[in-house]
Amino acid sequence: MKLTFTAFAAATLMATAPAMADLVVPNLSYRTGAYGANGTQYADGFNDYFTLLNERDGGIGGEKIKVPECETAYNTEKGVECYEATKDTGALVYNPLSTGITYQLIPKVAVDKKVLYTPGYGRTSAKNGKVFEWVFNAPANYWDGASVAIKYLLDQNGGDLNGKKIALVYHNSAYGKEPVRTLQDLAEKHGFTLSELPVDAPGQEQKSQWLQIRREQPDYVIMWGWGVMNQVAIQEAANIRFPMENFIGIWWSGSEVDVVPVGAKANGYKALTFHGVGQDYPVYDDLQEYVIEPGKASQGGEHVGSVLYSRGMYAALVISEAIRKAQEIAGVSAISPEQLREGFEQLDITPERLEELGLPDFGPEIKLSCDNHGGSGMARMQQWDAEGGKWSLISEFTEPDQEILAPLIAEDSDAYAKEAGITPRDC
Amino acid sequence: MLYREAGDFKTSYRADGQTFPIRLDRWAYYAAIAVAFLIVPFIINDYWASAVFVPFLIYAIAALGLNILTGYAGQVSLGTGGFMAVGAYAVYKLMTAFPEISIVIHILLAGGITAIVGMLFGLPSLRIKGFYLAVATLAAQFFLVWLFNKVPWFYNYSASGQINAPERTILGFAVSGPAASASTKYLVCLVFAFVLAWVARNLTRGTSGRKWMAIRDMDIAAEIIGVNPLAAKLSAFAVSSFFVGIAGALLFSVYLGAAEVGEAFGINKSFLVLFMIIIGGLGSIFGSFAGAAFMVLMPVLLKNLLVGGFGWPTDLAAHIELMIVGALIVFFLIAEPHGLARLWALTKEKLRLWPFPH
Amino acid sequence: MDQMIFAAEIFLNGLMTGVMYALVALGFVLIFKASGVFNYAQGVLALFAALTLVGIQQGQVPFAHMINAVFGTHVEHFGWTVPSVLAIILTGAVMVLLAFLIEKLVLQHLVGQAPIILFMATIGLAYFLEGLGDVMWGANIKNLDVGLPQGISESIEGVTANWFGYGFFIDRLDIWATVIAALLVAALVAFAQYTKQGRAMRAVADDHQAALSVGISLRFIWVMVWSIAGFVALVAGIMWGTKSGVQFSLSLIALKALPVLMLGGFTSIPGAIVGGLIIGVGEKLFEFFIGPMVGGATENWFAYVLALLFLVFRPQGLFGERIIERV
Amino acid sequence: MNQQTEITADGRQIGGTLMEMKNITLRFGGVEAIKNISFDIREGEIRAIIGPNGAGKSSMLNVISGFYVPQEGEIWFKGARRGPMKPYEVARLGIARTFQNIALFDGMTVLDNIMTGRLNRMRAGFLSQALWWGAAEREEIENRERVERVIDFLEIQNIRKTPVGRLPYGLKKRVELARALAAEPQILLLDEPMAGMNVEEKEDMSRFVLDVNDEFGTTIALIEHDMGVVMDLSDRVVVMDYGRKIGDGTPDEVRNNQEVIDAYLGVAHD
Repeated sequence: MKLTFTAFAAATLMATAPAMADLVVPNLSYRTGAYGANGTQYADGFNDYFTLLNERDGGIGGEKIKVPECETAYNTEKGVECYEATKDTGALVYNPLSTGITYQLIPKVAVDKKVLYTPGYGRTSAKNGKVFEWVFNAPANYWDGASVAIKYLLDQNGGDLNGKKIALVYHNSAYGKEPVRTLQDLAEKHGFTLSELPVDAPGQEQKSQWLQIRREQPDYVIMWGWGVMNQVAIQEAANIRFPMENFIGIWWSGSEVDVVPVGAKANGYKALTFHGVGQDYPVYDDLQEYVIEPGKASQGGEHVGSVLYSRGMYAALVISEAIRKAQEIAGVSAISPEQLREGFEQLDITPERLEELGLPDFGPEIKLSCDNHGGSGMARMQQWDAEGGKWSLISEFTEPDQEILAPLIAEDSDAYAKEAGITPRDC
Repeated sequence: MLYREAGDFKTSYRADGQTFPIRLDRWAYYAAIAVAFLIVPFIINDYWASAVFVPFLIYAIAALGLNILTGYAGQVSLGTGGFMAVGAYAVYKLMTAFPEISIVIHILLAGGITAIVGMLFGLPSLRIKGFYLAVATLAAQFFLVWLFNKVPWFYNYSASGQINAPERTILGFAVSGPAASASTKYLVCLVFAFVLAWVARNLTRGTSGRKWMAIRDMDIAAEIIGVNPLAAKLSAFAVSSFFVGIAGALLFSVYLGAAEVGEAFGINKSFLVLFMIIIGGLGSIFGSFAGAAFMVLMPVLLKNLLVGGFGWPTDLAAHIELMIVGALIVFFLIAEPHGLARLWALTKEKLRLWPFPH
Repeated sequence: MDQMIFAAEIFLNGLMTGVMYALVALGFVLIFKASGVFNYAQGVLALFAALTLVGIQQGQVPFAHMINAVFGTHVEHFGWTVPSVLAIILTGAVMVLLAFLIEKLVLQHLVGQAPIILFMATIGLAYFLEGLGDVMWGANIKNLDVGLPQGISESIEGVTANWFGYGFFIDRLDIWATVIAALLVAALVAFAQYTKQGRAMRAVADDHQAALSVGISLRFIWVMVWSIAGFVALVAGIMWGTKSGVQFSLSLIALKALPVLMLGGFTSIPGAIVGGLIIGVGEKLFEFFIGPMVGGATENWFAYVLALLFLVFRPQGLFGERIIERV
Repeated sequence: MNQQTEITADGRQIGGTLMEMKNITLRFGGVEAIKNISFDIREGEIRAIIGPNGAGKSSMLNVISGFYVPQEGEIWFKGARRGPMKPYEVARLGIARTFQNIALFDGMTVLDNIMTGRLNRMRAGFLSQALWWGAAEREEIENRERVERVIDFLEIQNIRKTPVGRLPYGLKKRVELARALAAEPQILLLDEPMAGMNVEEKEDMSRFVLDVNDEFGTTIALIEHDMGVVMDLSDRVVVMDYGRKIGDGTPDEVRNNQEVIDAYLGVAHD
């Protein structure tokens, strides 16, 4: 009895290992737990794009892509388990969509030699490729986002934010604290006052924060939220009749699930984004034909075209382009993670290339190098149209204020290098 | 009649008081120790270490700690996550402040610091009992998490408030940081778990254990026969927190390598460890290990079975896993409220009589 | 002076928030009083009720996702929508059925076990229901709308603006929640006082053995109490779901109710209400006055620390029965 | 106050005053449970406190064992005044007791229950306990030997390793006595040791009580409302009624006290 159980346990534990072939891109997703609603859409987009490549092009460079999915529930321990379970199956690159899991994987990928791609989240200073050899966070990171948001506001105010009041409503966690330092530095530079309002997870009860905003009457509110916090904040903002056009969310606070529940009152709410929105791109025709129609869409294709779906798809696109580049450099189709890293470092997604891929003007140009793993950091603003039920882009891609960001990144990555005993490489 | 105690006579009180009075049990125990120390380290790989063995051993330490408090001393605590955070942040501060001192000392000190914090939050236990106390310990949980999140000194002023474990070595082998090998991590956790289990056994079979159990079973009678309730409860809180603190320190430094307090040491952790001791068996050292093994292994097994075996979508599998975990907890409580340890004891009782049950 | 006006506004909002907490706490008290079970699953019951309500309202096919995964079909919706009132009634029926099943499958088998074992069983139940809710209705965020108004009450704003020169913010949803909570409590009291079943329920709460000996069926009472708690959970689910959408995090409101219980006592309905109000007002005022000095986000722990300090001086809670120690 | 040492008819030695209660008054809210009572307990004697239900006997015992603190009066023990003390401090003075409604530790074995009686004699430090090395192990074995003597004495060898929860009532009472004896107390307080027993069990228990007193010379104070048993057992008897002391003396003296007769007859006819 005991023996059979042990045998059974061993058998099921081992059942995960797929055959070593193909290009393996694990999808560490979360479809359950407090952030499951958000994670589901992202994971669908990520899966579907690779399915499209497999179905339409027969993979990349003739190699099929395999996307084993592993549920992390946004939990760091499950994230580690997923990573360990998949890393020996030929996995090339990880995209866990969780800042917490990213922090855990950063030291591990350096030892295991896997690529970690964290577009728009994770550790900001990983932009410094000299220290973080295996981590890429192009096209934009949190500090880029904070800076672009302020630049947008500068634009709106004729280049002067002196004496303005800006409130930051943030998720009281590692993720939410990311922009604080950058915004403080920017406040000093541009002369606005910043008030910081942390919201504890999950963030269903934000009355205190919004009553404070109502009292203090800031000119603008910037939000770093995730999950239920977003929609409660937008609801409360509507309740106190805070002008929606003065309310700006980071890209993780700007999807349909955040605004739809609030209804018409959410009209005019703005959020950053680093990619296009909607389904007006040629790639969606292919998706329809090769993925959705034949019933191969992840989870029935319920979320196709949503903001988070697009973002997952975009992440898959960047990875597939890096794979293509790596194949080109290495001259082989079955590349290794080391070769993929090379591919990432020499990645150059031009506007022309995006057009070829059926996504014209979808993202900024991504040109990476040995020391720049974060790209240009460009982002743009989108605005919610409640009546039409869609987001529309209202600004061009804007570059962040590197003058402020560069020293911060240097400082933080140096601190990490010292802590972890890494000697930054020469580029 | 393979398993029996007949003919196994004890000739001294020392022999009668030993941990495994039945010879066969003793042998099984020695065999398990030998396998754990001499065989597993050589065959373990990263996946087995990270997915199964290391978390199992660390949670077993935490479960031992909580079992001392809840199972032996009868004080229900829902603050385990918060106390683990104390251990994690203490070891982080010590590791970064005194890099030249051995990490073993840091981990032990982290346990000591947690013991002090635990005693502090244990003070109300003199006045508050039962569920009120359980809910009161949530105050510790939420307050400690908030504290570590809010005060930048605890995370060395890093931008995001994450803490990262730098590389530290024991006898030249890396035990924390990315370079640590699976077998080193496993062995470090195993040694801690083994020694602490032995300490827990010693404490619970002697004077302290009797005081705790007396308080648990009838606190008023215990006081009248001479047990100082405050001292007994506080010592239970201290020892329990020491264990839990070490578990937290190991979880952060050896297992996770990076942690964020709200995520890694949230209220779910408190519940997880509580489940372990209830399913394993309250007031049982073996139960702490059994419960930890059950709660660590089961989700991994279910996930591999449902996703890997049946090919179901991961979200469906995760939801069904929740249902199965919930149903199993209810089932265990109905079938055997005293947990796996009692189930195991009953099986042995039956074996003892086998094949002549009458 | 401004500070005082702001504090008054916060005080009022705290009261309203307190009502929302009390709504959740009420479900705990009902079950604890009648069966001695500390029902940790109360928060998940609220989530489950809200999910079911939305599912019925929008004509979702239950278990659609699982059916699709197993049979490769694409069913999602029945293609109809159900009016709110009918949907609420149907959900109520589901909650009664759930209460019956819980009694039949769980509680019945745990009669006479220690309170901690029963508590653990409800944690297991919470996990199960959480998974079941997701499998049945899907894990995406749902919009709950049964026609409750939301947003600032302009009349109150206008009146206070005239009085103080500063218009108070009161959410209309909160006003409605207060009214509904008051009605709910009145209905519960009336039920307990004036109906045969209600009196039987109180008898069981006072003394199990005595109630049994006069021929009250304990099982019936348990099903009834869990049904009522399910109904209270539905009301709480509607309120919180309207506020923040129906999704996983809804179940975490249980954590907000626990300090209310500590303060008010596990056995007292007025305690739950007064406790809720004290916690609501306390945490808001603390965040307002002390929060800025310590970096904010104090609300998660303040309620617990307040309840803890309170208990040290009055271990049985506000309205709990006095504990007399005997040998 | 110090009496001369006496030798009783059956050859036991009774010494001077061990404990003295002076003008004890205990109130619960407005109710006076004990009204101005004084009496003494002499070394080596069996002292009984009797009285009808609600007379305040149990309250008296609780005052002696420190569970209740009287509002007025003094308690003298071994010639020194006992200040206000926690129950566990009283236990450490050498006062052990049993309980009317058995208060054993249900989750522990008989052996462990009796071992708790010796907790106050354990001196091993925490580290020694944790490592089970030196004092801790030595103490454990020494105390185990003493406990085994009590086990032999009370004839409960065969249930040593049984969890107390599974025992029948009579045996539980005996285990409780064993736990109190294991403490080797100066005064042993017995709270209705015969309550709920049949005649045979009562005889057994009476024998044990006498043997304890005889063999170990332990001073015993017991409460009982069964007059017959008490009169046979005890050397001196205090009679209480409605919180007052209505009689004090040898069983014969008490038996002939008119007030006592009235109280008992009165209760009998209530």
